Amino acid sequence: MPELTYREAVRDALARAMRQDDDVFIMGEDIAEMGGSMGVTAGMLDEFGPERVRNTPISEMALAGAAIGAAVQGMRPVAEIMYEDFLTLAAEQIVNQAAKHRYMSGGQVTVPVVFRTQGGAGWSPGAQHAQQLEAWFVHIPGLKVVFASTPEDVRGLLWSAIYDDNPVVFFEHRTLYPIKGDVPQEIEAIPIGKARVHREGEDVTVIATGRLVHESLQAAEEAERDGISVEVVDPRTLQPLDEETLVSSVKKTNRAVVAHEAVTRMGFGAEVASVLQYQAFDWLDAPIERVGAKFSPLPFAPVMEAFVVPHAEDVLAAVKRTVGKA
Amino acid sequence: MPELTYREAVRDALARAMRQDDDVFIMGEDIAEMGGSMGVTAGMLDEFGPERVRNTPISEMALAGAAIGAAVQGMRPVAEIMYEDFLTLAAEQIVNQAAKHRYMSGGQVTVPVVFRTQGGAGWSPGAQHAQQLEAWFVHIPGLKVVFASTPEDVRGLLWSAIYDDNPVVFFEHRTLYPIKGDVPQEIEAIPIGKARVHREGEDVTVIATGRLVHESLQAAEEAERDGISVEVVDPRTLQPLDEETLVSSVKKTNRAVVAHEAVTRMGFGAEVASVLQYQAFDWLDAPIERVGAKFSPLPFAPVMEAFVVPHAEDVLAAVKRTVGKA
Amino acid sequence: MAKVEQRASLPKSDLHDVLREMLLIRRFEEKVEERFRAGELPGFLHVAIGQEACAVGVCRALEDGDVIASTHRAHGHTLAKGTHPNELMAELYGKQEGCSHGYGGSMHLYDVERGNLGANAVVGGGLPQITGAALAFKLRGEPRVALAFFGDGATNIGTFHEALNLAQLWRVPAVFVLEDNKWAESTPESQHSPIRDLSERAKAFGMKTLKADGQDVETVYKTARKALDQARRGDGPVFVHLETIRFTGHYIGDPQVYRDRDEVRKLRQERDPIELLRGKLEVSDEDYAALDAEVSEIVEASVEFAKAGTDPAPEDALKNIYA
Amino acid sequence: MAKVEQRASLPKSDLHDVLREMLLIRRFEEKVEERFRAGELPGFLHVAIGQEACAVGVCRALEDGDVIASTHRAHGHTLAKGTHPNELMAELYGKQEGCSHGYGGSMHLYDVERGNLGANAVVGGGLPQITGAALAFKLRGEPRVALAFFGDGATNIGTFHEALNLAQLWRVPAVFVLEDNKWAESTPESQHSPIRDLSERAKAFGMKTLKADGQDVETVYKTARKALDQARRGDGPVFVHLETIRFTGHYIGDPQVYRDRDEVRKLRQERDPIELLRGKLEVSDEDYAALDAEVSEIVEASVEFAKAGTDPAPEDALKNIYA
Ligand SMILES: Cc1ncc(C[n+]2csc(CCOP(=O)(O)OP(=O)(O)O)c2C)c(N)n1
Ligand SMILES: Cc1ncc(C[n+]2csc(CCOP(=O)(O)OP(=O)(O)O)c2C)c(N)n1
Ligand SMILES: [Mg+2]
Ligand SMILES: [Mg+2]
Repeated sequence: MPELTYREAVRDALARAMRQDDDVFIMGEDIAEMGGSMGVTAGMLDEFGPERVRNTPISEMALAGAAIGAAVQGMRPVAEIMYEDFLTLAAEQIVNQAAKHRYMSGGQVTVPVVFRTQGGAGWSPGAQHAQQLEAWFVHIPGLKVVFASTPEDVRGLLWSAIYDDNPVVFFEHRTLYPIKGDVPQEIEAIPIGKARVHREGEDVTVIATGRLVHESLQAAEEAERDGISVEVVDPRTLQPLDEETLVSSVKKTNRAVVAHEAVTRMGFGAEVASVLQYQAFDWLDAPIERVGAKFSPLPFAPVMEAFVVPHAEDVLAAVKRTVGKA
Repeated sequence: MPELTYREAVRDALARAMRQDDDVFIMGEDIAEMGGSMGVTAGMLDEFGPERVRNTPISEMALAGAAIGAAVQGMRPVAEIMYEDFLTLAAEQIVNQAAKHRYMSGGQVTVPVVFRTQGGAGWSPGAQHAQQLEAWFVHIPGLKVVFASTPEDVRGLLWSAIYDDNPVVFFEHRTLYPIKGDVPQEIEAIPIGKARVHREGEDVTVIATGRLVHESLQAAEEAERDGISVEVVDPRTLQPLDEETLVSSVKKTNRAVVAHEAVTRMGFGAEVASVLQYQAFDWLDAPIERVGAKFSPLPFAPVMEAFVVPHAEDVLAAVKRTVGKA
Repeated sequence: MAKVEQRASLPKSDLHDVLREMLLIRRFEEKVEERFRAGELPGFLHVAIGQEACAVGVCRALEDGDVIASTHRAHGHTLAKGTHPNELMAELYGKQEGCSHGYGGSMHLYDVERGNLGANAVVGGGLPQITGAALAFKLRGEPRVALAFFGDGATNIGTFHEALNLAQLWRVPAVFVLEDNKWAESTPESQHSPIRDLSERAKAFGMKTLKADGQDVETVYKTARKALDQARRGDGPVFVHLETIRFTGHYIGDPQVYRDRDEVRKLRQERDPIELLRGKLEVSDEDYAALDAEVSEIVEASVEFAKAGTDPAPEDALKNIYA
Repeated sequence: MAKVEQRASLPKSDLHDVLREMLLIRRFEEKVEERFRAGELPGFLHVAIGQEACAVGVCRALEDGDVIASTHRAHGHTLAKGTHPNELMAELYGKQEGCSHGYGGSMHLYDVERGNLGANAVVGGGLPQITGAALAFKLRGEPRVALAFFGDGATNIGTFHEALNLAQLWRVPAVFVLEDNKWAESTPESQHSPIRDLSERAKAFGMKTLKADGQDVETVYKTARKALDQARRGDGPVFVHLETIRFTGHYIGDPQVYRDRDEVRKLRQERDPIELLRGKLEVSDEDYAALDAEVSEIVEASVEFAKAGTDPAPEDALKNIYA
């Protein structure tokens, strides 16, 4: 099993798909010579040339729209939106166009496009460069939404996203790019719609996404020292959501914490908590805890930034509250 | 007490503010001669002239941004986004700019702008002209979000929104424009952040917004015939949210239904349900029900459209489920 | 609505066909107005009465394999691109037999088999996708062109500028057709654009522009042909600026309080694209009446077809969301 | 950084002041690079080394009451608009004494008292707000101008086009200053724009455009003055196209694999705005060294000031969200 960083894993999925399939190409701002602002596509220009590794002008709307248009013609474009914050500029095309073409046409149109994007706090980028907006897209029927947290997952899920016949909004987290992990020699598609149980436990289920998966695993270890057994589940795909895995875990542990970096209010955790309280009502021994960013834009100063976004200790505190050990 | 339609009530708030205050002006597509696509601003051009009733080109981004820029200079613009679906085109300015200027400047900037918009199904506009996107804006710290359901509320809340020193996204519902209701002779500000209890009841609390307030009131009457006493509460402002009123109602009734026209998944009801299960956990006798649109873009054909969005009967069914009479 | 052979201008025989097609669109639109007023049609409807020459002239110039994106004012484009009136009318009635199977409606007419990628209810929404479709053709070396229709109002939205910039930068085989009817809903061009010649907006990207009288279907055809030829040859996208006239309100039911009625009446008398072609072809009153009867019958039949169509089942709403 | 009197060109005494200001910005930026590399500065930093004449020439031409919106490359604009280096450096260190009190950082520098409405980390994000600020001035009859800085890359985004269109349509007192350094991050102008003269994009809205060598601060000043005068007079907005050079990477740490190093070296030697002015003013080596020492001390002091500043309390993060 080779070891790849999360960054390399993304690149590997892109490159393999492009090698095997002429219909796949990538486009985005500064993805060519520069390899993208996060270095994800570094080197790909050399292998695939400028027609298939397309630098675009700064025009998120048109680049998203052009990807959609090419997808409708049977290509499988992967468009990169440099920061999630700029999804706000492409939202019209993603939400009103990509998500709805198939439906509005009564099934005539297929839109196999992927919108890759990334964000995340932890490096003081300020309020316009690190929002976590995945919840917006979960609200839009017609889209699939993926948020992977490990090299293996990000590779296998991106592969699935590229070959999915639907528009997929694919979230990466900036602070995860350097993390390493084993991946299978041959690429394996990871099905969209399957959660991953990272750690089994008996007392509390923590459902976490993105960076918070790692924070939650750390919190779980710390909790164990206090005699609390924590199960950590990463839904990986937020839409469709593997409700079954989440609910059955909670039915086992009777307690749940939902954790993400996005603002708690109206964040993805709200949806998960709502599903759980509904489907596992009689099994719940404590209120479902939500861990997310405090209700604030992201501040610049590191001490304030660290205060706003959640960390392992916040997950741990929530875990303890659910078992009454706070 | 004069009687006004919801449409007239909106117009009345705008006109009164413009009469008393030179800083208030309105802008938007076709709001002048045409009076807006919903006739809300009809006649205002005559009274206030084209400088203060400004037709704009079709450029949602710039019109939102220009309103923000004027607001920072101390004006109180009310910008109309013709359909909520087009908020996707102005999202960058509303979310990254209006919501964050004050914060990013460390308190130097004030942005007293209102973005009025409307949407809603029930007349077969198709998938790009009736989305309900209020949940997106509830997720964004720095914004206030209002969704009024009656003539009195819409007038008093718009008044408050205009005089609020923060950016407010103000949702109206297309099918409510013709409904009539009494309003006070003199305009009274309705505080942003206060829910309204429309109907008291003992067995179930229905928390509803927009059109669903009316559907819920109807459902409540029908439930009463079956001996179920329903309390109907309209949060009216989604951000800030009057958690206290909602929670104390549910602590009294021990059951809750949350109802809105937006897609259920990741809709505003998810946030309300999450808050309720957390704060009223020990009081809940049944899972919190969510009533919203099914997970689908809005179809054109009336029979399908009616199937997708919720009606009184859906609220009633949810109410009955909570009391075990389904 | 048979496809003509490829040539730079239309022979007279084809022009008769063109007249018939324009008249069909006119009668179709009038019928739509009538049925809407009768309360039979749900939704939000925009007819293109007065703009028939744009739709027909441009679509005639397309080749098989070319694709179009349309707008909220889409009936004419849809018919001109080959969708049968029955399927279009059925869509407006929300029937399964409709060209979007009842999911789309007037503002979302699709007919992918015939190269109609869809009408778009978001102004400017289709443009970047046309750039993208053209990119796909270019990447695959296919001799196809992607063409977008849009109005003067659409030239104000950022999407328009971004899409044109990208198309020109990448020199993709796209054609951008501006149907300049001088109004965006109730807003006259003088209130939405600081310049009087909207072609300037394409020139700002270095795009080749062609201008034509949108009421003269022959000119429209020739201009579109030229544009399509250049794009197909690989010489980059072309902007086609058609000056045209909206004879009716923005939407059906629009009281048009903002517009001078006499002026509209005059324009209708002098600049009706159908009358202009009829005059040019010297069609006798008798022949014209016969033609009119023929197309009117087709339109009437489309209403019958639509009304006899199948309503979707409510639960069908949950189909076609994902592939 | 005292404000000069209003006139069409700068007297020699002022030019010495201008030289000092440009050098201060240069040394400030170099210090920022150094402190970033030393790991002292959080976040994402873009310096404007090579573009000093644009910031200084334009801001000198502004009058009290005029406002600006800046970009991600904001340090020069901010200093030139009058923010003290201490306050700017303190912001980069995330201190309460910073011009945004530690909430903003390098890409969100505000100094509203001095008319700086904020740097913007979203390309094009500030432009429509400048249109709006200018609209407010116009509605209130105030003789003020609102001015936006932005780069060549920004001319591709829809926001730019919409904002200019609106400004021209409404003839508001706005000035749009393009700092055309021919690069958007790693993307050369030839890869992001199909045309070579970006002024065309403003002309497409009928906007008056003025072009100037952005390395020559006198010319920049004169051009900006002219633009501001026209806007202030009520003759509508002006587009100022400054050709300039980014001497460094896009961001601090950018390895610039995409750029020819020799060419950059040559440009630096021949087209340094500071050297050009120094030559023109015939400043002796001695005087220059003294000037350099003076500004370097100010910059050094700003670092001391910043380091001695107050870290916000973590909970301060929850302030300033709502008014
Ligand atoms: C982005 C967006 N904004 C506003 C609207 C509402 N709207 C529909 S059509 C229209 C006018 C369009 O004018 P134009 O592009 O000239 O086309 P025409 O109606 O004249 O055919 C407007 C404002 C819309 N559909 N999309
Ligand atoms: C909307 C948006 N897209 C992408 C980015 C990432 N980005 C930051 S600066 C930049 C290049 C800007 O180029 P230009 O406008 O020429 O300014 P310069 O950096 O040359 O000063 C890009 C792509 C952004 N900040 N905002
Ligand atoms: Mg028009
Ligand atoms: Mg640049």
